[in-house]
Amino acid sequence: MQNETLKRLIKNGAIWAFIIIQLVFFEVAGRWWSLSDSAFMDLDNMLLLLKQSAPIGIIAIGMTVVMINGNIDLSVGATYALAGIVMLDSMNWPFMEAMGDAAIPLAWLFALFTGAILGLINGVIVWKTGVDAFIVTLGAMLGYRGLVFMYNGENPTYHLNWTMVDFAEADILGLQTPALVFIAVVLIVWLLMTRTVHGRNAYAIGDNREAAVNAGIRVGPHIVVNFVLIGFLAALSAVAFYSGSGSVNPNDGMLFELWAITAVVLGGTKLAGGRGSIIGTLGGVIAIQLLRKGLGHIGADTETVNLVIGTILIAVLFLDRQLNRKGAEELKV
Amino acid sequence: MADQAMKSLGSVLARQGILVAFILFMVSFTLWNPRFIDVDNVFGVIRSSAILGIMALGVTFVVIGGNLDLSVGSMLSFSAIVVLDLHENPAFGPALAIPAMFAMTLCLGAINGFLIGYLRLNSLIVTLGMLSAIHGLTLTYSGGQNMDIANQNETWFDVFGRGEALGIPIPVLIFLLLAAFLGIVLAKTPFGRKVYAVGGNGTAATFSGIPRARVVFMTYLISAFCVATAGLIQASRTMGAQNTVGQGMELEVLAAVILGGASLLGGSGTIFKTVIGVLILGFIQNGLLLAGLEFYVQFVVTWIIIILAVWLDIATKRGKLWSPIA
Amino acid sequence: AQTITIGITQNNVGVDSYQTTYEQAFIAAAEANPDVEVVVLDAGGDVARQIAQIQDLIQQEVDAMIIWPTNGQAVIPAVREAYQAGIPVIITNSNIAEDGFDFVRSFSGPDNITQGARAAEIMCERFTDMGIQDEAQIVQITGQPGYTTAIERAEGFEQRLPEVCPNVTLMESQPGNWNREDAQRVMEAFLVQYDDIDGVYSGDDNMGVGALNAALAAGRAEDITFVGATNFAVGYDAMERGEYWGSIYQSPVDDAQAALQTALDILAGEDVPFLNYFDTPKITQENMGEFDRPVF
Amino acid sequence: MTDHTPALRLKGIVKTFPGVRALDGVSFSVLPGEVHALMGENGAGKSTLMKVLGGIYQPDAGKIFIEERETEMRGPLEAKANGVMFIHQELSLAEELSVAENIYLGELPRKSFGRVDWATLYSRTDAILEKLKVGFNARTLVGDLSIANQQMVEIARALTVDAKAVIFDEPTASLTDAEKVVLFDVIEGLKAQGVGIIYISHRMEEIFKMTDRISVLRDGEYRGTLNTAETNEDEITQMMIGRSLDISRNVEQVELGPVALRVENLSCGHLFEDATFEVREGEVLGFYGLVGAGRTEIAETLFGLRKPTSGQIYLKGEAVKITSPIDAIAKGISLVPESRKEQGLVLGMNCRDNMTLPQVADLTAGPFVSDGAEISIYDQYRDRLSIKSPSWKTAVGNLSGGNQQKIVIGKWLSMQPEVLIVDEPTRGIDVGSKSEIHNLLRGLAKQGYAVIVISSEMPEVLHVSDRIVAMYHGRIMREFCATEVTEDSLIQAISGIEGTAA
Ligand SMILES: Nc1ncnc2c1ncn2[C@@H]1O[C@H](COP(=O)(O)OP(=O)(O)OP(=O)(O)O)[C@@H](O)[C@H]1O
Ligand SMILES: Nc1ncnc2c1ncn2[C@@H]1O[C@H](COP(=O)(O)OP(=O)(O)OP(=O)(O)O)[C@@H](O)[C@H]1O
Ligand SMILES: O[C@@H]1[C@@H](O)[C@H](O)OC[C@H]1O
Ligand SMILES: [Mg+2]
Ligand SMILES: [Mg+2]
Repeated sequence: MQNETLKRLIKNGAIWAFIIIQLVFFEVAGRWWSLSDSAFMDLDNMLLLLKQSAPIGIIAIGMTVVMINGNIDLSVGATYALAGIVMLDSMNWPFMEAMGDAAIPLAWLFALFTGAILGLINGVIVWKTGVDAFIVTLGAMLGYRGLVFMYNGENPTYHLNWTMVDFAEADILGLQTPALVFIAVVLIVWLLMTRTVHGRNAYAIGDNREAAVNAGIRVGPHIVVNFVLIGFLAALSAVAFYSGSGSVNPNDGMLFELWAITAVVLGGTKLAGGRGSIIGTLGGVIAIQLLRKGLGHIGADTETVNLVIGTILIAVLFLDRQLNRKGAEELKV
Repeated sequence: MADQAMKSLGSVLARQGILVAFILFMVSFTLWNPRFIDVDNVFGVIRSSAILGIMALGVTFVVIGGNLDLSVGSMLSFSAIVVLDLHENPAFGPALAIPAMFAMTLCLGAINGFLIGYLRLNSLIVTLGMLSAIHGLTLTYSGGQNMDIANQNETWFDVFGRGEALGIPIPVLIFLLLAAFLGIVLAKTPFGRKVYAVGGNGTAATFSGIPRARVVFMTYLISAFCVATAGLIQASRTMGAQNTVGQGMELEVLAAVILGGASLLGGSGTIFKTVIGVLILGFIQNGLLLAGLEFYVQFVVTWIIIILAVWLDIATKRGKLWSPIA
Repeated sequence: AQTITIGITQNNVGVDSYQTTYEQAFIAAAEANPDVEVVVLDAGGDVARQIAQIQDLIQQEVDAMIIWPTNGQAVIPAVREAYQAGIPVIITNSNIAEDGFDFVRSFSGPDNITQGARAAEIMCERFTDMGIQDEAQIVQITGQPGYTTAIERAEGFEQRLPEVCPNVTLMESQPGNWNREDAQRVMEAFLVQYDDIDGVYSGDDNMGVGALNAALAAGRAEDITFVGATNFAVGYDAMERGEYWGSIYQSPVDDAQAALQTALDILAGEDVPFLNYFDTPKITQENMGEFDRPVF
Repeated sequence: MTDHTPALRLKGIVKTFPGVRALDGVSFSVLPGEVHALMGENGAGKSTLMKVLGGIYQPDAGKIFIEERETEMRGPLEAKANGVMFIHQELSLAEELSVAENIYLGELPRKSFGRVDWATLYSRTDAILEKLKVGFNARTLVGDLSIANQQMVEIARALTVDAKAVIFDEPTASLTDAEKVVLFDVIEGLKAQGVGIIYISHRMEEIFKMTDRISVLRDGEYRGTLNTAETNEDEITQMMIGRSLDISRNVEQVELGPVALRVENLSCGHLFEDATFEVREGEVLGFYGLVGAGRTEIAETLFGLRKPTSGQIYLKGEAVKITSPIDAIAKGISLVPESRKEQGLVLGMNCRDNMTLPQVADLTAGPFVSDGAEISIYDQYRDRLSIKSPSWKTAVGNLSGGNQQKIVIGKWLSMQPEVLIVDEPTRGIDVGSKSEIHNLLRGLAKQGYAVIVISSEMPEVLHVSDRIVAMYHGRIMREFCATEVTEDSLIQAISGIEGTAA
């Protein structure tokens, strides 16, 4: 048992090793290159890191579930934007305005509901038509983005409410609301995936769909639930973020899907499904955010940032492979 | 006899749901706006789809081989920027700029192929990493500046994007010829067979003495070659380029390939179907634009058409409308 | 003197040469001043990333902060944080929404509404010269949807046009995303759709040249008046060839230098106007001799 | 068998696939406490029938009765709820999950909030595993188990519910004798509880040992039911394939040629060590051992799939290094791999293309693959191996298990190798084809090929080999001459009881 745990740790260790290397590197390099006197590995800075990781992080957690399940969701960026729009726009509705600040939680609910519905639509299409989730959500990525634009033309949707901003910037022990939401999501979904029947079935379906069908798991509804979950989480991410920013650009969230998937895969989740871990994804998300932050800290310019991020993604993958090698006796296939 | 023909036509169509979807779609748009089927417009659409289409041809090989290539968009920017820059460089000129650009783009393809084929790294992440890295490379190369051809009237470089032969736009010609050539390679040669085998079951392919790594490597070279060709047309069509010309095209290209019916799991798909996928996307975009719809309405309609088309395709294959998943 | 550190988070470097040239000019201007150190960050067009960068700059305790907003509203709360941390904030190139004015010391950049209005005037004058001011039909290609500059230019243009040329019809607008290829594709469809197009207004010259390319290919460029904004070198060259009519002259170098200077003035305690516009004159085939070829 | 209400009765079941009438009005019944064999050639429709019964396929026509109550099986869960348990022919497991989760897949015990009740799950599972006397526990990941142990996990599912009927679809295909003994105990146990059992197998000795009655399918049609005690192999074979078989050992002595392959002190880490053996032209060398003994690894090394850590390989007396399958094929070695699904076939590809895959580069006319050349190879081996497939265009994945195996064999035979290695060549193959394949292997030897047969079936090794190498724990324990070996000495050698290496 002990041994197994250790083995798993090493297997998923690449991402954490990489995080530590980054921390050390940016701390040391920062002293040479950075213009600011503040240390990189400062506690406040690390807490900030968690907050900054939240928008993609919360979505990546949902993506982990969907990917373990053997599917994928490319529409999360658009869902995120649409949920944000519903949240902010709803606060301009007359009856909501009349409610004053009491409208805030209601606006959040509207947003979350929107996300869940969009997820539901994807899920039901995947289930009922049997069209691959990749295509369904690739289509939805466009379609939902179209809905985003339909809402307000090419203009941003705007509602600045300082109570809401203050709530978003409130903190417990230095952790601001988005960071707290992120941590809570990680915890809950981790419990879901490791402790519940639904979570275990998600692995089974992703690993061997036929076996799951044969065992009598109702695969269709199960998949739908996970799409609703990721839609909900994309909306939750929007709630956490837009409460603190107050305006949605119709292009917001573009490329979020790719970054979320990157974080998930870096965290050790198999693209084909059946394997993956929430904690690994947490590592993947932190690693990416850390990289951006660190490169900014040492003053790298745009082209370097792009070059380095690209190279590092590949390097982590390589490292991961080396750690998981079986040695010389391995079958050469 | 005619009966026989109808019957076999019927059975062909039953297997080609995507083709049926395409035809249905073309007919309904023409009814809406007859200009849609205007010869000029049709060539116009194919011409502007040619860039995406040529990229999709290469990606078809990659996808059938069981991998993804998300780097094609940023590789396109790279090749367009490079060929324009070299064109302006007196030491090169157009005649040398083109082969030099092809060589450089193929190097990028070789990096993809090496990492994914030989080192067996996950193609999604590798090519996503390459997407970012190549963008950085392009920016470094160009210093972030747009590249433009200064003396546009003194070069024959515009022939690739704007020229015509036999009344057919050159990009269309290149697209169709390349599609025919690669279609034959894929369907008729031993190499093509190997791509299917490697994508269908890599282990079994290895056990059958197929050099899996080399085959995968080759698919990325083909993809890069197609991107270079597309980049050439792109650069020539606009006679200049921004560093972001190809940005975002990766997913569009993939959509065309998948829409055509290639499976992301590898092992299935054909060039012909990819061409259909490309044309569907191109004509949707054009048709909706002609219909005068706001671009965002186009998005929504594209979503619906993509799903209906693929659904029709698989429903005809399985002989049932609804999926059998419980 | 003590060195001062100024942080900037730029909109999206590398998206076109305007932004790149801006960045280079900004760095060059800072290097020319021995007392100034700069931290240059690029938001890559992503609002969330820009907000994170603003927070990072606060964390790094820069002396002043310059922001080229990806969204002029969404950054307001982050700007407030900077304000609360006692860091003076300067907005550059495209302004933030009024709600944020309290937290900002100054805006430095072009007046995009005026730019749009001027483009309308250029277009109208040209039509009047040609004698088609009462029947001309035009189309518009706008910048990146949602981006303040794009919206403001379209707004200025659409407001001003009916004032000066009430009978010109704007038939349709489609976005070209600041992208030449996209604009070219949009224009190709316009050309099929409309048999009579007299003018095209594009949110910048990059897109304008894309539209021109499409018209050239269709053999209809001669009949069309092309007006753009942000006179890029391609636009200038096309004007020189007589294919492109006019644009708005806007230098990223001026833009960058003005932003840095504004920041320095504020830190030096000088009085700085809140709206610090630099001039962006009209440029057409007629007066282009007065302007240098743009470097970007 | 006092109770004469059948546990299960099928009536007029019809099921068609595109181009195939897989079941054509099949009816038969199973009594409680009876082990009922279902037999038929590869592709006769056995698995399909069972999938109908298990709720996985919906029949086009026909009825199912459980204890004489008409029951519709709309899904696997419904089948389970009606007391029908199904142990699949092809492993149907999630490798990333634990043994316990796999055994209770679809019905994990729950606590509040949908949580898994791990304590119950593990204790129930361990209780079942105890009965099966396996060497792993409830928490082991299925992916870490050998194929044989994975099969045991499948079998364990039969014990999770109070079933009225249990279906075993070729459960022994990848089990060794020791595990078979356990399986048979399990079946006896179920039988004693009055469960009706359907048992599918191509192995006659098991059929006669285990079953009470035998029903035979042929080309999707029901051919009749026999009492096991009152019939014999020949009669069943007649019913299955319409003719009798000559299954006497083909001991005809051939003139052995020179040594084709010689292996000296070959090792690959601890997978196998110090292997020394040779095989001559015209000879069949059998490799016998328990699963995990390292036979497959030797074969893989000879085929260039593993890098030996020491030792030497000689082909026709010449020292060679084999670096890849391509290299091996070029040197005249062919390997029919152990796992047809993972290693042998591209399931989505058609039959012909699968068969010609290793030589596709040579079957060309100009730069193109020659359709004619491919089809002629396919036709030739389809006939030779009596492969049943609607057409060469059929995807291999739609063939029955046995016919898939034949495609793999055809693929490597058509390479006309000098050294042919076959690893578990007749796994899941019907008696008729099995004897054809045995004859084929003998025939190849006669033509001067050197053949190595790896098998976990003692009758098979005894039947086809000239010499037999016994392996235990990665080492070659002894070498026997096939005509002189006794079953006892073989069993001792592969169990490590006899410690002397040959
Ligand atoms: N999903 C499917 N699609 C098309 N044809 C199928 C499918 N499944 C089975 N068949 C066909 O149905 C027939 C019966 O196959 P089945 O698997 O039931 O045979 P079997 O008796 O179990 O054979 P074996 O002994 O080889 O396992 C075969 O001809 C097979 O090719
Ligand atoms: N006792 C063991 N110790 C270590 N590894 C084992 C042991 N038994 C099996 N394995 C590993 O598990 C895998 C299981 O493979 P499998 O059950 O097919 O056995 P095998 O080696 O192919 O058997 P054989 O050579 O007898 O066919 C083997 O590749 C081997 O590496
Ligand atoms: O081209 C654009 C320019 O006109 C505007 O001022 O800033 C953003 C640029 O992309
Ligand atoms: Mg079967
Ligand atoms: Mg074996």
